Amino acid sequence: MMSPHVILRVVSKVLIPLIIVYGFYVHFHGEYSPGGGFQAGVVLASAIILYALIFGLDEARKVFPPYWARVGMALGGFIYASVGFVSLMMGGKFLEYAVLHPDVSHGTGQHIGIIAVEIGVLTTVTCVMIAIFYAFAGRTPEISDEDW
Amino acid sequence: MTAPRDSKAGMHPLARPLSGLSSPRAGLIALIVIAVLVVGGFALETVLSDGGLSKYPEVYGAYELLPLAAAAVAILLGWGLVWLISRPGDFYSRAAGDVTEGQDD
Amino acid sequence: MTDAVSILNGVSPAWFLIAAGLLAWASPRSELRKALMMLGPIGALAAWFATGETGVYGVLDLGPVVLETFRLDGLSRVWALVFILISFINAVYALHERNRMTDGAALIYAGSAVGAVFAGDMLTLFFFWELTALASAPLIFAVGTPEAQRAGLRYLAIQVLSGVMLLGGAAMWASQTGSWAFDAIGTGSWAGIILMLAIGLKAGFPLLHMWIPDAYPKATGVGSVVLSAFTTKLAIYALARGFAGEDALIVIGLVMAIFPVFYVITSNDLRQTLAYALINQLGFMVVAIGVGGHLGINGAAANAFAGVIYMALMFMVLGAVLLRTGTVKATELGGLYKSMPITTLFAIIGALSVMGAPLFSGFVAKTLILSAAHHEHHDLAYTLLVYASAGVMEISALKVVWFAFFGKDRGLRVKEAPQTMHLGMALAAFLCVFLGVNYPALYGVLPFDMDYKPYKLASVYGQSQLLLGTMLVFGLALYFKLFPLKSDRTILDADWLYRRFGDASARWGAAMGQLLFDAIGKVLGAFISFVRLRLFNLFSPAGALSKEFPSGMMALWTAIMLAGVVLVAYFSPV
Amino acid sequence: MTVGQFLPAALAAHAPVLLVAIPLILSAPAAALKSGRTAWGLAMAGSVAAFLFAIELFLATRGDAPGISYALGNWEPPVGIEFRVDGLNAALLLLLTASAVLALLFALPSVEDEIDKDKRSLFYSAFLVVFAGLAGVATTGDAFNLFVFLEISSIPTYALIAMGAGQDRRALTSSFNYLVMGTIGATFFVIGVGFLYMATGTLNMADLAARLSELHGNRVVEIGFAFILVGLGLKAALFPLHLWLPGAYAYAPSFVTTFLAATATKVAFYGIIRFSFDVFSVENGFVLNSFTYVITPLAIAGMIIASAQALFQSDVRRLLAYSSVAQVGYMMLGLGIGTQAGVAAGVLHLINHAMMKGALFMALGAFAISYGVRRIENFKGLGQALPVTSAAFTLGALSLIGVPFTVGFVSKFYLIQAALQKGWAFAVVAILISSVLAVFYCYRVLVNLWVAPRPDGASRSVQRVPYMILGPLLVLALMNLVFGVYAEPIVNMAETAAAAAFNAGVAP
Repeated sequence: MMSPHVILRVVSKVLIPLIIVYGFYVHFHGEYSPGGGFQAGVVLASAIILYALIFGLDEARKVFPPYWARVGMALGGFIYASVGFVSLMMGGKFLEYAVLHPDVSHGTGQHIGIIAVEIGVLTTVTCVMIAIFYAFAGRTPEISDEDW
Repeated sequence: MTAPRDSKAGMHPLARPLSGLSSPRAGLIALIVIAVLVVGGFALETVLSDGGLSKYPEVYGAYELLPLAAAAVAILLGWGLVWLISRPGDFYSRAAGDVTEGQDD
Repeated sequence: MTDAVSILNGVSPAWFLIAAGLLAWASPRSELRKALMMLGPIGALAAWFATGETGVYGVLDLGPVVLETFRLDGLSRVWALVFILISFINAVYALHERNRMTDGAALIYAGSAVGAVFAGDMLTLFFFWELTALASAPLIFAVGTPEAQRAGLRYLAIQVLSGVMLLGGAAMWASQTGSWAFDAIGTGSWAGIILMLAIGLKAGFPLLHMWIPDAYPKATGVGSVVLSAFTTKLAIYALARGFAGEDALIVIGLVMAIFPVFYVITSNDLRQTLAYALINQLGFMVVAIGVGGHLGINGAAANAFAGVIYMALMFMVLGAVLLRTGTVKATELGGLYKSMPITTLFAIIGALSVMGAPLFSGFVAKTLILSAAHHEHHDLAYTLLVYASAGVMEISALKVVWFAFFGKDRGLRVKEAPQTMHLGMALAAFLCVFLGVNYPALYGVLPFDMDYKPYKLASVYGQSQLLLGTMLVFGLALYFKLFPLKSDRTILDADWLYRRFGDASARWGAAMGQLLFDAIGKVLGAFISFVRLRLFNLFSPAGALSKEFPSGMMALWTAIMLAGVVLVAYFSPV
Repeated sequence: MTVGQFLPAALAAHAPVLLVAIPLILSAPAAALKSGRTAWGLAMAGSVAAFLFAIELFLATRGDAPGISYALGNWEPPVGIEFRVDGLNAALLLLLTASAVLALLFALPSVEDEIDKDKRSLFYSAFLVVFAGLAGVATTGDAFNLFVFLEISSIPTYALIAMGAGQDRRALTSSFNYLVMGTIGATFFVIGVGFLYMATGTLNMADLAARLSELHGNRVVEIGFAFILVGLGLKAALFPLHLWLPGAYAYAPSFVTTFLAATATKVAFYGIIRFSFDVFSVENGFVLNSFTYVITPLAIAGMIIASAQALFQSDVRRLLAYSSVAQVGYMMLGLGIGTQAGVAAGVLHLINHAMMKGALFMALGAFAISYGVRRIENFKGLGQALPVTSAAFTLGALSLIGVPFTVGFVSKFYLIQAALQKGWAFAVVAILISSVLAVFYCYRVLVNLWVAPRPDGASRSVQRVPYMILGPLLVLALMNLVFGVYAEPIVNMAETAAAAAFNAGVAP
């Protein structure tokens, strides 16, 4: 099924890569300025959601299968917790980022740790947003559109 | 004999010799015997009261008359009681039941 | 004492009975169960004999409390002995029955009664006290009718309530005195009063007695035999232990001895008649305990001992009648002597014991109490007891014998009771006569030594007059058809209080509570919906969220509780 | 950590955090898996690991040993988030993890019976998150972090309850109700924490305790306390804030009910103890008065009213759910007494209640698997058909009543003692009344189970009770008996816990 809104399709095709790039921009700023995994995750998810709105849910599901969302949700949490375990294994305490890199004076370990953790957050938030969207959008309406 | 015709049928062998016991006459005879015993005993005690028959002299009233009075009063009061507090046999079961099966709320 | 037996020295007889009961529950074959039912009491009896020395055995240290599970002394020996004896007799009597539930229950019931008697502290007592309740209930439930189910539940409720009160009282007592030991308590404290009420509930104190005539007639034929034997006598033991010489007990006992007279006369169910007679017997014992002293306690013990046996005999007789005819209603029975002459003989022996005819066990036991009352100069009590024994005991006994076995022949031609039942009844009947004739045997096991001769001319003579006089009145009443007996009537008793009034008021209370709850909810709900109405215009369709209950109610309660805490906190001192 | 170190030191040093983190991280692969059995394996692994850590922690905090503090990310408290374990929460953690392990054994057959195939791995994943969240609540020493963990545990709980919809659609509304109310509770809690932060400027519990002891007559603190108490009270199903509980317990999958009944309200209850007696202190008039004049009457009302409500239920799970509300009343009464003995009795009952309700709900699960029955009248004659399960149920019920030689008796005994020490005879009366009611509602079930004959034409057993259920069920049932006779370990546990709560367990 092809949507008749040509302008929308063209514009969104231009916008979606930008949104994704902006999402990553927000994400990598999260470490020292407003931003971070939460916000970036929502932005990233909005790219997929926009795609789904314009090209239809089925197309979107081909681009980003629902199963990915489920795995991604889990993966994000896993990444987050893994950072904690990695720092444990490197001799620190749970989630002690300082041990992740020997350069303590510049706090390199802290940077690495935060970014790694934020990646986990990003993954989860993105996938959760998409999963929620799929769940709502995939629901068969109780009243069909014709009956309104 | 006014007893039912089949009164002997089905009786336990040991009870056969006693089959007359249920006739009204036997009851009357027993009653008379008991009455004689009671009256006789009362008379005997009155005559021999100094002979140590009276059990507890300091207890009021005639000891041997107590049961008569007590039982008679009790039985007669029983009528009042029946009138007062007896109810049809299904009195309790007519109520909604003692254990309420609760509804699932 | 042989060596084989002396191993058992210090082992509580209760465990034999309880173990046998548990095994009986577990064993699928009825032969095995019957054997267990005989072996349990025999083992218990052996243990009873083996432990010759009085003292405390079976001490269980549980940390905060020390449990004395086997305290053997003069008082506990008597009760334990008669409990063991009757459980054996019951085992013989019940040989014909095939019911796993009641077989095991009867044994455990007996065992827990023995255990309770031997309990040296109140926690052990409580444990066995509740166990008697739980183990005896199946004897009523086993009948299987809905009516029996309900009666069983009521019975259980009362019994458990008694146990709970006992525990509560014991806890208070322990916190006051620092000891859980079960010795003389007295009514000097609230704890004592609660304990007495707890015991009184099982002993059938006036107004607390209603479960006895309610439950006993509804048990199985065999069940009512054991029911009549243990629970109430156990309570008498507890009273004798804790409240000997308590004056209030004399009054209570007298009421118990006298008021059943009307019920004995009017009740149509013969087992109910016996249940009321039982209350009267208990009244005698309670009076004896209230009188106190060696003679009084001995009198209570002797009465309990003899009473267990002859009441059990009477219930056995009616159990046999119930088995063969299917009913024990006075108005449906009559002339049974023709088909059950042997049972009739036992019934007469039992009745003579109940009446207290000389040469029967009732006589040697009852004269002790009368003597005690007389000796302690409770003249009014004495007179009333004489009255009660005329009015209640004798009428009940006469009534059972007359209406079931003589009286109007209803043409019931049934088989004589099974041989095993006869054997059980014969054992009990033998004891009734044996203890009556050979009274030193009975007096020998009593708690206190005494030199008492029951067979004095005056006593025998007086008692005979009492008997004959009552018989005369009974006969006259029958002859002139003055006996107030009606078929198919329910005689109200104090159980009306909870079966009708209590039930109704509970329903009423529940309904009112619901109304109140609803009313509060409505008033508050009205306020909320007022606010919501305003909000509704802003946030339309409420949809799924509009369901107010229980979330809304809950939010409300949360707010109320918050307000409560805040208020309390606000007015609290810093 | 001188006492009883049985894990390697490298692991033991991180026990508090690993206890929470391992189930949490395992939940991720569990969710991604397709096979329910593998997910179950992960859940089991996580629970067993947590159980081992809990034992370690418990041994390490026995007696007079000081609490263990763990600075997350090596940010020192009070700035950083601190995990802190002392006698109070070590006992709770042990209970929680042991319940999880036992319940999980039961889960495998039960979940296969009740949950759709494609949802099982998500189910176990959600369970792991709940478990980690509850463990986190019990471990954390930071007030705000406690809120976070509370929500972590709550949100998957709603999902778990809703999964009962396959059996009974009412699970959905129950879950939704719980969601609404649980959120209210959590919100109240976080508002309270906010007030405390406003007054003290710290979120670390130990630090809060220290600063609060200097703030007298501060109204903000009092309001904060009120909010926290009500919020946690709601989570703990304190009467009358229990309305979410019966539905949630009755319609959730059997396993969820078993696990939640043994743990969820307990953790909230722990929160109340922690905040009321440790962060605040009963020396504060408003704390003591709140307990005396608000909590105690509500506890007593709950004990009696909820028991009475249980009496009239025809669904056995609902019956037990109401009974749980009543039991929460007992625990709260222990707190309401406000003495160390009272708190010990409350904690004791908390532990014991987990044992009895665990056994009872598990037995119900077994009945449900074999016969698919839940209503009382369907229990007729099941005692003959399933003797072992019925016997376990009976043990649990006897314990619930408080028959001597069961744990139920032990805790009621201590509760009565504590009440008498305080001179509260009315509390004793209430306990006894509630016990009598318990006798009634238990007996209603037991009579049907054992005495009533199996009706003709009743459904035949669908399947035998699997050993996976019988095993943990018997363990739980026998624990009721064993600890009823040999009560010392659990009594010690409770007394240590109460001592920790009273003697400033979190204070540095």
